[in-house]
Amino acid sequence: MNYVIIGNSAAGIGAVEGIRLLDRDGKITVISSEQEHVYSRPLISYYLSGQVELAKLKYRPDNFYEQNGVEALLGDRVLRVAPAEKGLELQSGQRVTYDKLLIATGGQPFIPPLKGQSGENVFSFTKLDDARSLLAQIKDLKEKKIEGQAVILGAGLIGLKAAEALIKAKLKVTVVELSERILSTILDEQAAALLQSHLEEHGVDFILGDTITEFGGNSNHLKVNLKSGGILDCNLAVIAVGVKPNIPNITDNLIVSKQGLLINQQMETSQADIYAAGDVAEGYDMLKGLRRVIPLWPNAYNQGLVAGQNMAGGNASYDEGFARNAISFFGLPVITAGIIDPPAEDLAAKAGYEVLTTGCLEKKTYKKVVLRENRMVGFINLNAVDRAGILTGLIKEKRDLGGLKDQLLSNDFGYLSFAEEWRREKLWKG
Amino acid sequence: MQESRREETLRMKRIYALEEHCLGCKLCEVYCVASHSVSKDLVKAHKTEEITPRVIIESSGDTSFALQCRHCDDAPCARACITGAMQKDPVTGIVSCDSERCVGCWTCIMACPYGAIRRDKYGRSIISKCDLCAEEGEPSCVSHCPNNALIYKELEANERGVE
Amino acid sequence: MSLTMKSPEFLIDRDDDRCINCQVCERQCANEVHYYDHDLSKMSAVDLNCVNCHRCVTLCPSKALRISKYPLEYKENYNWSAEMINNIFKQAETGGVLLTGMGNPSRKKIYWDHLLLNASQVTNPSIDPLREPMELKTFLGRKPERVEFNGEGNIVNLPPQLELGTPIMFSAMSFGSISLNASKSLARAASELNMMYNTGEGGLHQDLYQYGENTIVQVASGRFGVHKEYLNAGTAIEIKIGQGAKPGIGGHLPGEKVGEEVSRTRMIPQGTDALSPAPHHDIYSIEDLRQLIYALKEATVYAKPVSVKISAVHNVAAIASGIASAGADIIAVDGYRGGTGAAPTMIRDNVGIPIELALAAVDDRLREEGLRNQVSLVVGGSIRNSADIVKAIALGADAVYIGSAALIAMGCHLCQKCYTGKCNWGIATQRADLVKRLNPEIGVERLKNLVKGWSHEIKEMLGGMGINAIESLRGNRLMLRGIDLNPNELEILGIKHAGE
Amino acid sequence: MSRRVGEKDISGCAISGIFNRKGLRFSGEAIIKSIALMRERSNGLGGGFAAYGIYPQHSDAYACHIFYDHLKAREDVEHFFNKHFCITLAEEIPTRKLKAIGRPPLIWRYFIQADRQRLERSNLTEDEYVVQCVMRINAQYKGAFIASCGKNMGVFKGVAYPEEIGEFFRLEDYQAYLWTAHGRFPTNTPGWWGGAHPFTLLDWSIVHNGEISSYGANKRFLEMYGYQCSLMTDTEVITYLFDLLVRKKKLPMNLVVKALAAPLWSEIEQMEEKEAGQFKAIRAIYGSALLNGPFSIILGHRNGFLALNDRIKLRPLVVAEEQDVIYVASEESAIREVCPQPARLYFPRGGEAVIGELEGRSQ
Repeated sequence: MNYVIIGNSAAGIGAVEGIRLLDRDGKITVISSEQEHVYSRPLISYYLSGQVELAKLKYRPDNFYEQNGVEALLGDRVLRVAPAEKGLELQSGQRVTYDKLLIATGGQPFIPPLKGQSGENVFSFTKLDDARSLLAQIKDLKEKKIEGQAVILGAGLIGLKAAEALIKAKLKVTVVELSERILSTILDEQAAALLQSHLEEHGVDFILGDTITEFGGNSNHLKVNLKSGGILDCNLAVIAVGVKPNIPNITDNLIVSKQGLLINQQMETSQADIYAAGDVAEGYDMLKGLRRVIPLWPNAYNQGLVAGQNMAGGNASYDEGFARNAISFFGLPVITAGIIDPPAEDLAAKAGYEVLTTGCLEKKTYKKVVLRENRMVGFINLNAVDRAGILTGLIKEKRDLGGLKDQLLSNDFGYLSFAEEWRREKLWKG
Repeated sequence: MQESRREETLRMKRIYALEEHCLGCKLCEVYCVASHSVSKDLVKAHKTEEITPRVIIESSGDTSFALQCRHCDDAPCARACITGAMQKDPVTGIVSCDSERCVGCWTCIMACPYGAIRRDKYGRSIISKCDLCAEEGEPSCVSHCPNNALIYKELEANERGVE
Repeated sequence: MSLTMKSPEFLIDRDDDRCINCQVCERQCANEVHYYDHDLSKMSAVDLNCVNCHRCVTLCPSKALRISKYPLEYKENYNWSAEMINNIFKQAETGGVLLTGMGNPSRKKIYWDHLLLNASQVTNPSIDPLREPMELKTFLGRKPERVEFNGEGNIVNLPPQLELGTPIMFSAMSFGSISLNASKSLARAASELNMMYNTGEGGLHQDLYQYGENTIVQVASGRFGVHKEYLNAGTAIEIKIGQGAKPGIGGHLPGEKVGEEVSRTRMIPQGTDALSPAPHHDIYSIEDLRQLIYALKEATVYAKPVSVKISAVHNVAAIASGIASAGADIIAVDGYRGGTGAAPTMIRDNVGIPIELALAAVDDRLREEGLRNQVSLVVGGSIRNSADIVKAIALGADAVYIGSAALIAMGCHLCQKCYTGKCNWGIATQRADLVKRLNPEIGVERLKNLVKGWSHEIKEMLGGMGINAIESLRGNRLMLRGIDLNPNELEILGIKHAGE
Repeated sequence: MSRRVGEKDISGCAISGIFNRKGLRFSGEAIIKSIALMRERSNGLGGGFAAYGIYPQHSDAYACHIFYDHLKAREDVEHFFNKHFCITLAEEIPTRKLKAIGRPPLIWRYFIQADRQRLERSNLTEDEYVVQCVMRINAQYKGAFIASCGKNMGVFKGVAYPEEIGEFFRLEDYQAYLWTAHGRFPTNTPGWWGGAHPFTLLDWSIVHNGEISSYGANKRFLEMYGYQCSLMTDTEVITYLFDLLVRKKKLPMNLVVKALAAPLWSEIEQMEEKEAGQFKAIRAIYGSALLNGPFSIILGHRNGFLALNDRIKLRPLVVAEEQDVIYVASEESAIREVCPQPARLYFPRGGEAVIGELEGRSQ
């Protein structure tokens, strides 16, 4: 069997490992436009802040390709897929054939159309090269003994991780966010406020409900024009308003839905023998009951793993997709998952949602669970993340938690809160 | 997640807690620390080293039990791990975390349905979890439980889900 | 009364260099001796509460604890010992009866320790139990004077017998006085060892019916838990007249120990005191005993031997002879050092006689009356090791009951506080959190090890004497010699002095 | 006749027996020859013989062989006899003067029958009446010892090597169908005439080699049934055990043997149910009769003999057969000395009884 995987990140690696669960011998070719060995994209902020050295960005050991019998074509790009011939045409001119093909090209930063954004010191922050460029710029500033200032557009995960890293790199940071709160997709108002003040304590400035309209100035001295009319001076800017699927324009025969490549729960695309996984694909969100791109690392790996197994003749499926995030800023950890704020209209319609919260401002803790028809559909654990995975597990398990509501937020919540039989069933799995 | 794998569930010994015998004395925790210390000396381990126990004791009223990593077949922690520090050994089945590579992102904590992974107690950005005392033959918590409330064995099919 | 003269009995000595503040001691002490002092950030202790049960010492992972006698001296006085004085303080404060648990600890002669065993030299060979068969099988029950055969040659007149793999039984300890886990341990160990345990006057918990073949069910003055299924559940029935630790008085299980399970098993309301009267109110005389013996035999269609247990008192020989004539198949005699879950201290320490003397006297009397081979004789009341057993059998016993030794095997440290219900070892308690501390698996294992070890030692001693079946030791007092015993004692024991 | 009272007798021994199952009688020469060969198993402190069929002309009377230390003792016993028995004949047993035999006691024999009136009043069988009288004399009459009291049999024993005893008693002059002999090696008694073996009760006689570790248990068991073990010898308790179980408890001989030399429990477990049940009951009921420790014995009685080893065969015992004669001895050489080429020679297993019975009669 001849497997070809386009993409060298979580989904691609998941697929390699999935294939190898079932097929130790088939040929695997990984093609990536990046030059890098397998590295972890989420770690670039740690790299940027100096918490992690370059060598430790590796997601798998140096001998990963050899051990898994992978031929890695790095720094190359697929120009064209010809499904009829099962062949690929690469930028380098090489032609590659496949029996099974996985598209795991991931996401790419979404860059809103801004004037002047092509300027030198306006960065994205999704790839190692982005971090390298930023580091070079910071180094440059330091050499010039300039106290650097940065503006970040977007208070999402990437934006805020970039903010933290830049603060740690001794820059002044201002984050501009269109929404009225930070991390609006994964935090509710209270949690966002708590986290925001924590970030502010560490030196991050926020401008909410605003956005950038234009970059001006020169490469060393950017002038950032805000929609509200203000102007911010800075030495560099990071655009982090989101990512979108990196759908390669390589074949016509794939169905692209509103966001990504449409796949089923077996990670099959509309085209025979072509699979897709990870941030490029539109999988199933079990909580929302619809297909959508869930651009998260664990999701990508798991989809890749399933795709790999199926490419190797297995019969795996993945239908446990939902949003989940673990992240910390300046030592304040947050774990959230699922639906953290039921849509107002659903609440109003009394659609079976129930929200429980607890917290302590002084201790900067906040806990929230969202139930739908007595089943866990989401939670926020801010600065109280221990054993949060039990809640994640409960989301997957879809069990009726009617009798447990009063304990879900307790610090002691654990397996003793479960009925004995349930507990045994889970702990004595073998 | 439904999976198809070449092998059946990996056969391995795991630690099981017998709640009816657990006293909640927490000696498992004490010995876990000693066994993961550099000095391997119980007193020094507690007085001079900073070691987070790998075992979690749940207790409420007269009921208690010790919980360690279940070393799940699908190891959601390893699949979620963003650094590759968390790995399930395909041969031994042991899920372990390389603290050199761990950055303390807590994604594994988010993923572990048993809540069996702990943040380092002493503020380091690493996690701490049961490694079955892989070098010692029998996990230290099991061998030191004064009431045989922890057993280390490979379950027979008919024992699954029952005590 | 705000003034108390109570002083600690024990002193807790904690080595702070070793203590790791793990608080295991605190969690394990039902007497609330240890606590973590948050101000000082270290462990501390309330000495007054300590009963010296060693639970903390045993479990302390860094061995940081030592317990010693509290160094509080009274003015030297041989007559008024500290114990006497403290007892008076206690009673002056409470007006109550002094209570205690386990056996008589007082400094009186222990006759076992004045008996020495024989061994073969030259004229006959000793036998090596590791190479040669060595038989400990023992039968308890009535033996006919003459066997009778039917036409097919089968013996027709052998009454029911208890068959023991080793001449040891676990003595009566009720569920209530001990925990269900302790009862389970005894029952399972008995069944795995092919021996017997005794329910005591606590009825038979449902979980224990499965061990019926190894169970002696007791009928005592309170008749707790006695019903037809109960009587038929065991292989023998024992009528308890007396107990070595408290001859002449009844029993008292306080209401707080009568939880749901105890209540159901004893058939008494939850939370009520279980009071066993001093006498059986249907036995005021020997002929009444005979009626009860036969009533029980009728109820069990003569399929089970009936034992009668008495405490060793002054005229024990005559009483035993009467019991044999009254139809008992087994006579159990409990010596004055026998254990108890609760007894008035004055009774325990001052009433009854040593089992060694009682045994010798009873065996002699039964032989004089030609009854000895008809009934079996079991003794208990502080059998401390296998040599005590060998000596007991040589003096004339068929088998022994062990109680305290079994409890010690399961973890009892003889703190003598059984009556408080706060046994830190999970034995003499009904508190769920404490009961848990005795994992029956471990209890069974430890009991089995003890009985196996002792049985092996008995075999070694038998082999040394050139004997390979336990019955050849029974009453074989030539195998005994006395040491430090006066002629009167030697005569009662029916043995010669060492050197004779 | 010195006697150390109250201390258990311990001795090593030689035993031998010759039996003609047709009842043909033969002189004592052969048995003397046989026991003499095992001289080194004795030390001159005791030897003796039991002979069956020697008094056919008095076969209805109990033949009492008695040792007297002095005349007073004889007077006392004869006084007792006159009161309780009818004496058919009283005479001194003929002996030969020998250097090896120092100072022999007075040795008499009496052929007696119970006084009818006294017997009736006693409500006892004549056997039991005789036993009680004999025990009384042996226990209470100083200077007198009844060595045997069976019908048509007698015991000849004393302090010397057995062949010397044989010569002393002129055994070549007696004709018996069963002879047993004993040579003694006591470790703790100086030897007295009464304490020599065989030991008898009525017509039971025992020669025995060994030391019974269960002696104390056996003795106290017997005492419960009225036996007085005054001699402190194993032989005495073995004799009484046979008497108790065979004569009083009426157990068949095969089960008596299984009480005294019981099969191991491990062996019983292998047996078929009925047999196992029997043996289990025998062991449960008569455990106190189990003879524990090393022994080999020859039990003589009017109808033959029984030879038995302890159950794990800690002492030697050899059996040979040649035509109608059965030989039993501690050593093979003691048999070959008198029967060089027996038709069959074997070593019985521990606890396996060898039974010789007069033809047409069984116990």
